[in-house]
Amino acid sequence: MSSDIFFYIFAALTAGSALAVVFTKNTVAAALSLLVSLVGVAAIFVLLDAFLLAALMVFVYAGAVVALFLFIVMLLDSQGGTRKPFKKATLFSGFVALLLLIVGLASFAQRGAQAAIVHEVPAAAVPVGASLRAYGEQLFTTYLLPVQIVGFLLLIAMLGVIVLSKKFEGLGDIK
Amino acid sequence: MAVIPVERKPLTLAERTYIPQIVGGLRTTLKHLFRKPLTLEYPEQRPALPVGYRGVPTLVKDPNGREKCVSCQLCEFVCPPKAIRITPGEIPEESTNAHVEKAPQAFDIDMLRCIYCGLCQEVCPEEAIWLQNQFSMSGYTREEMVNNKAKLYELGGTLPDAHFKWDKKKAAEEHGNAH
Amino acid sequence: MFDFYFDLPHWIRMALQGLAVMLVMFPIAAACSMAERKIAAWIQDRPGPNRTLAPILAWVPGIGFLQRLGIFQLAADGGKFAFKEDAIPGHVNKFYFVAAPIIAMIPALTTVVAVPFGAYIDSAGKLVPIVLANVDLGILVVFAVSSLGVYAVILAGWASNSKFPFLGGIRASAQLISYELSMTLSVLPVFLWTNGPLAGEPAGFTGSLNLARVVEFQSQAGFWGGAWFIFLMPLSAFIFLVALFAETNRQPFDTVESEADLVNSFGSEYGAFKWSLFYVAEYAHMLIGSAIFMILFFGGWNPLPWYTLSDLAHHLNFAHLPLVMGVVGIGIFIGKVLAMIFFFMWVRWTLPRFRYDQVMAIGWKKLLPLAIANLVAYTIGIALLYR
Amino acid sequence: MTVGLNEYLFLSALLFAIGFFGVLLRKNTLVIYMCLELMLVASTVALVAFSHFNRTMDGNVFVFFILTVAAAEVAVGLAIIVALFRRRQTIQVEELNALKN
Repeated sequence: MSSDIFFYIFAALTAGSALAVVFTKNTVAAALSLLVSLVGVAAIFVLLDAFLLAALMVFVYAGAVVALFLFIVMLLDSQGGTRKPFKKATLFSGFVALLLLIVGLASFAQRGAQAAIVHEVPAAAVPVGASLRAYGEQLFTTYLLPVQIVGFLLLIAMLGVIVLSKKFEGLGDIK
Repeated sequence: MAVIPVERKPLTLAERTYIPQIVGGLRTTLKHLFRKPLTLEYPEQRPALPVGYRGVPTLVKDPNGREKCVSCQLCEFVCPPKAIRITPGEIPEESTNAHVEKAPQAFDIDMLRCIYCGLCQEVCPEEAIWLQNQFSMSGYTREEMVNNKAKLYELGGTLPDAHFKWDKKKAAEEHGNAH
Repeated sequence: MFDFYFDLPHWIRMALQGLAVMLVMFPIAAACSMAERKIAAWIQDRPGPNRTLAPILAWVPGIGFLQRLGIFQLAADGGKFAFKEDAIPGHVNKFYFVAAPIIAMIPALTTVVAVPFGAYIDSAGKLVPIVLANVDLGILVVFAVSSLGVYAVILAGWASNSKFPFLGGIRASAQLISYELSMTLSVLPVFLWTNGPLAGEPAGFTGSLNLARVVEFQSQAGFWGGAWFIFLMPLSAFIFLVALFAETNRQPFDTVESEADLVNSFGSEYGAFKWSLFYVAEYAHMLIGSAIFMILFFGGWNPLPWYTLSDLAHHLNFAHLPLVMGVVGIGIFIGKVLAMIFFFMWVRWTLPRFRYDQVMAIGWKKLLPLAIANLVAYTIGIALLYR
Repeated sequence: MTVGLNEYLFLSALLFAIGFFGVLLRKNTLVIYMCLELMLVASTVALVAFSHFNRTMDGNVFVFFILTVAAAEVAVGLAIIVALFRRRQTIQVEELNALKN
């Protein structure tokens, strides 16, 4: 199947650039790797028939969020700097996390071999997530309360950002 | 002097949106779009030079074909960028103009230095150096841009002379009607 | 006649279509840069570039007219850009410096896939839009992909490793994000309208942001059906237009590459071919933006309001010839887009540039509230209308 | 072998783990933020995959909320980082240790 090949290509792209985010020294390069990773995720969404989410992913994340990151990186001009060696606690916890990760992924693989996770659901004529109306109906019926809460959250976030970025007069002595 | 404070009129709503002004500006530029170009397409079309135009400095001869310069070197002295270099020379005895005594042996104007100020023309007692209509000098080398005497006379040509000063002087000498 | 074409595998046909669109886009974008110079000249009462001529063509009668129009200047410019030494300054970050112009071209040329540019009537009597990918998401794809265009400017500014390009990059990132909001909000009423309950939808219709559908919606019968959206929602069109100027970095919003205070900003370290790629990308953005504007508010490929392409085809009796109709539709559409490009240039030589703080103030304090108010008003209006 | 839910979940887990290690190992606040974003995105992959293979809309709709929350979080977080930088002239986490003693 051709879409399988596409999945592996985009999965490799996504994971590879995600690794680059973690391991690159340059902050701008990290932000750009994040961008590539997000575009890869959008491609994965397309493979999953979630076209709207893919477009939103590119629009919101790749178009705005990463641009904001780059904006801040350039504003603060934080180029790498010296790197201190990790502490023992960090290394230990990292090792534990790696172990957990290996165990988790191994269990995934094992369960997958048993193929017991997915109950076969009959395929719909139109794949789920492809129609816009479905999103609208869900958002404004079942999920109306979360929509309103999220709207409120956005408003609060906006106010918070305005307050945070405002320079207050007369607070200079508070350190 | 009395200071008259001028009350600045507050902008109307229409003015604050800028839209009527922008539309007006667009109308103006659209009018210009269809107007005939004002450009002078230079190599084919030449500008009409006004009288008294100060172009490249040149040396002129009088209508009798005598060179007017007597190499007094005033122009060389006055030239602000020191563009003029004159080598004075004697006029040979057998010449009809021997009584003028001196004439330039060499007369170089470095056009890379000349600033077209016209002081040389101003100062010349003989009206021998003129800034004329020529305005475009070009060359491939620095040497080419130095006008020597022959080039200067070629550029200058002959100008009408009202006085014929040296002819009168000779005549006066010969007929004993000295001042 | 064209059977051999339809016998080709699907992906080859797709590739050919994409290539064809690009081969049209690229020269038009390049020709726009020439047109810009000519129009600038004409507005300033001068003839503009009018000397260039290939010597071997000099004997062709009537070539003088083309020469005066500066047609050959285009070839000369292109040749110069292609063969000029492509210097990379020593202080730049080479990888990103080279990547930036390429990244500029990608969104500029990718957005074309979702833009329909014509229509024809097939043998079943159905109007079929001509588009590379007739996706449901239409406008969202265009917005999403074109929002990636900002990275070219940011990267170019950052990789150039000098002050003015850097400032330009920062300005670009802020400006483009600011105006994207108003732009997106301004087109929502159009799609509310086309997806309204009375939109004459077929059964099982699930709502769509398709651009071809917007054009079809504007070519219905009747007074309201045939009206272009510029008449129905002029404020939306105005907000979209202003945001479009800001998004494409055109005067009066070209604070990003203002030569007076930023020395052409991100372009200042670039030369030759890479610089020309930025320019072509800018014009490609303008072309796409104008195309979207024409589709949303000026009836796409319909020649006149209340007079659709099908009407024209029936009157002139070529409705049964899909090829002719397609060409006529594309011709009308490209003509409209070029008229819009002319408007861009006309405005450029009329208005002075806004200061950067003015750009930000207009974007956030004027345009965004206006767009929100517009959206709310139309939402309420459409809800009342269709209740 | 066809790609099924497992592969998508594996990708999701991998992305999440990479983001997690980034948060753990990096010292630059901005990069830590990017890794947080990676973790959020990893969760969206899992949600969309579940939604696709179970043929329900819920996972897809939930991604909406994640996107919104992520956008709000980035705005506030970056504003905090900028404010922090203004006050302390650094965004390295080991230097931001005012609460240590």
